[in-house]
Amino acid sequence: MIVILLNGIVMMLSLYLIYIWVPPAAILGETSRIVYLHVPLAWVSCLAFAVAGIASLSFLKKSKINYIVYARSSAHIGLFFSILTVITGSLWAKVMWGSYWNWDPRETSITLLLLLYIAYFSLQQIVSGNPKAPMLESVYLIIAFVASPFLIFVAPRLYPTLHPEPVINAQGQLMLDTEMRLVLAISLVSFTLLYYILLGLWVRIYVLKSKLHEE
Amino acid sequence: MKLYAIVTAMQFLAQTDSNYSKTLFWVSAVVWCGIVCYLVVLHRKIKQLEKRVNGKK
Amino acid sequence: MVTVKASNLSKRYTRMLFRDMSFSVATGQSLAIAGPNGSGKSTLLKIIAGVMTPDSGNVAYWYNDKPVDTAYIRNYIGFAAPYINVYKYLTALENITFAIGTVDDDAVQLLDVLGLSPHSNTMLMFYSTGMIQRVKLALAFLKKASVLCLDEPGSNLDEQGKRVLFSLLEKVQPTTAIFIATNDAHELNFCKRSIVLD
Amino acid sequence: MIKALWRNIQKDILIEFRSRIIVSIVLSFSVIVTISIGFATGGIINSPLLHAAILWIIIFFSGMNTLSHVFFREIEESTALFGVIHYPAVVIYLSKLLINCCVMVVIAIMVIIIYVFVISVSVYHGIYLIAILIAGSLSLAFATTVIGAIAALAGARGGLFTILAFPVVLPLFTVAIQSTARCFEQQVFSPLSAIIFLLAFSMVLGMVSYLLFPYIWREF
Repeated sequence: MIVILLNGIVMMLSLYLIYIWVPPAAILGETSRIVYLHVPLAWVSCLAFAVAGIASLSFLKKSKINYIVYARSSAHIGLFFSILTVITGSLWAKVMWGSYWNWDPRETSITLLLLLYIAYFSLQQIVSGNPKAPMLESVYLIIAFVASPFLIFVAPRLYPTLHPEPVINAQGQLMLDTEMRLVLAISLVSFTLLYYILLGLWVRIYVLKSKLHEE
Repeated sequence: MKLYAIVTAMQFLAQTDSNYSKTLFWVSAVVWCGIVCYLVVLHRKIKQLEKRVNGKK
Repeated sequence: MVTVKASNLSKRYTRMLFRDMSFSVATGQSLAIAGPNGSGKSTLLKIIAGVMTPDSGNVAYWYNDKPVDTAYIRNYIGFAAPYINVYKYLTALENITFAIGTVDDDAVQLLDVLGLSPHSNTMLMFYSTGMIQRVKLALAFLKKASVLCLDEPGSNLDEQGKRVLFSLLEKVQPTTAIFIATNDAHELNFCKRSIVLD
Repeated sequence: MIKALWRNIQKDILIEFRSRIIVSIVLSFSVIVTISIGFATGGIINSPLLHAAILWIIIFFSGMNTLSHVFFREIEESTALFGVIHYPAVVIYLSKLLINCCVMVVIAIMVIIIYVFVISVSVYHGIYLIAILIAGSLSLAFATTVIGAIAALAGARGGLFTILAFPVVLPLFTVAIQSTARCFEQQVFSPLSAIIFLLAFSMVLGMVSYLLFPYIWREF
C-alpha cells in the first residue's frame, strides 16, 4: 500500500511540475512539456523489456515458475507502454517535423520493441496449451533481449541521408537546463513506480489464474 | 485507484483554464486516460478473478 | 555391470500418474511395467531412459559402481518404442548408420535374423508396420547397450517375429538390465519382476 | 563429436534431397518474386538502395520458408525423440545450423544470379557484393535457427516463424541493405565495417542459441 501512496504523491508532484512550474523550452514553447511524458514512457517500455529478459534468464537457470510470471507480466506492461510511446511519439512528430512518421532513429527502435512484444504475445497465444510453453517463451525473449542492443548501434546509421537533423532533436538531446532535468528525473521516478505497481497487479492476475486452473 | 482518478481530474482542470497548445492536451489526454483505463481494467480483472477463486473454494 | 536405481519418482500430467516410485534393476535382471492405457507406462519408461525429467525423485545410473553423469546416460541405453519414429526417407541401413555409426557384420546378421536383409536398401516408407517395428528393435539391440528399454516390443509382430524377439531377449539378458512396458502376458512373465501402474 | 555431427548432417541432406520439399519451395519462390518484380518495373530500377532492398527482401522471405522446415519435419514425423536418444541436443543444433547456413548461402547466390539476369542492375563492386551476400545470409541462418526450432515446437507452419524472426533480424537486415546498396554505386567504399557487424551479430546470437537450444529440444 505504501508504494501506491508514495507513487500517488510523486505522481501528483510531477504533474504539478510538468504542467505548471517548469519553464517551456526556448523554441518549442508549450509542446516541449511532452518530453516529460514521452521519455518516461519509452524508458518504462525498455525497462519492462529488460526485466522480462532477466526474468526469463533466471527462469532458465532456476526453472521456478514464478519467474515466468514476472516475465509475462512485465511484457504485458511493456507492450502497453510501447504502444503509448509510439502514439505520443508520432503525435509529437506531427508538430515537430510535420509528418506522423519519418524514420527517426528513436522511433524505429521503439517500433522494433513494439514488434518484439507483438511477436512475443503471438508466440504466447499459440503455445498456451503446450507443456513447453514457458521454456519456449523465455528462450525467445532471451534471443530478442540479446539481439536488441545491436539495433542501438544500427539506429544512428539508419538512412543517414534522409534524416533531417531538427533544431532540437526531440528525443533526449534536448538542451535541458537544470530545472527541466530535475522534472524529467521526477517524472521518470514516478513512472517507474507506476510500472512497479502495474507489475504487482499483473502478477496477482497470473497467480489467481493459476489458482483457478489448479482446482 | 481513486487516487489516480482525482489526479487525472486535477490535471484536466489545470489544462482547460490555461491556453496550452492543442498537441500537449492531446498527448497528455492519451497518456493519462490510457493509464487510468489500464489500471481500472486490471483492477476489475483482479476483482473478477478473486470472486471466481472464492466462489470455487 | 550396470545398476539403474530410481528413488521416489513421481510425475503428474492432468492427474498424478505415479508417486514415490522406487526400484533398482541391475545387469541380468528385468522389470516389466504393466498397467492400462494412459496409466503412465511410457512416461515412466521415458524417465528411466533419461529422456524425460520426473516432477520429483531421480534415476541414478551406476556403471561398474561408478555413477554415470546424466549427460552420458544415452550411451548406455537402447530404446525402442511406438513413439520413437525412424526416418521414412532413409533405408534401414542408413537409419542404422545414423543411429549406431557403422553397419558391421553383427548388424547384417541381426537384420538377417529379423528377416529384413532383402529390404535393407529400400526406404522405410515402403515398409509395413511390422517391418518398421523390427527395424526399431534392431536399432535398440544393435546399440549393444547395458540397459534396454522396450515399450510394447511385441506390437505389430507376427508369431515368427515374437519368437525372434524372445530369443534375442534371452541372448542379451545376462549382460543387460531390461525394462519392458507392456500388457502382453508373454512379455510380462518373461520379466522376473514387474510393477503395475493403475 | 565431428563424426556425430557428420552423421546428423548426412542424414538431413539425404532426407532433404529425397523429399525435395525445400529445394522446390526455395527455387520457385525466389524465381517467381524476382520475375514478378521484373515485370512490375520493366527491369528498370534506378536507385541502388531500392535494388538492395528488393534483393534482401527476396532472400529474407525465401529464407523464412525454409529455415524452420528442418525442424518442422522432425516434429511433424515425430522423429525428434529418435535423434535425442542417440545424440546430445547441441550436436543436433550444430548440424541443423550448418544445414541452414548452406541453404541460406545457396538461396543468396541463386537470388543474386536470377536478380542480375532478370533486372538490369549495374554491379560496380562484384566481390564486395558476394562477400556481403554471404555474410548476410550466414548471419540470417545463425540468428534464426533457434527461432525456427521454437516455431516448429509451437506447431505453427510458416507464419509464426516470420513474425518471430523479423524483429530479431531487423538490425542485420538494415545493415545488409545499406552496404549492398553501396555495391551498386560507383564510388569506392570498404564493406569491412558492415561485414564485421554481420559476423559479430551472428556470432553472438549463434553462441546464445547454442546455450539455449538444449533447454527447448528435449522431452518429446
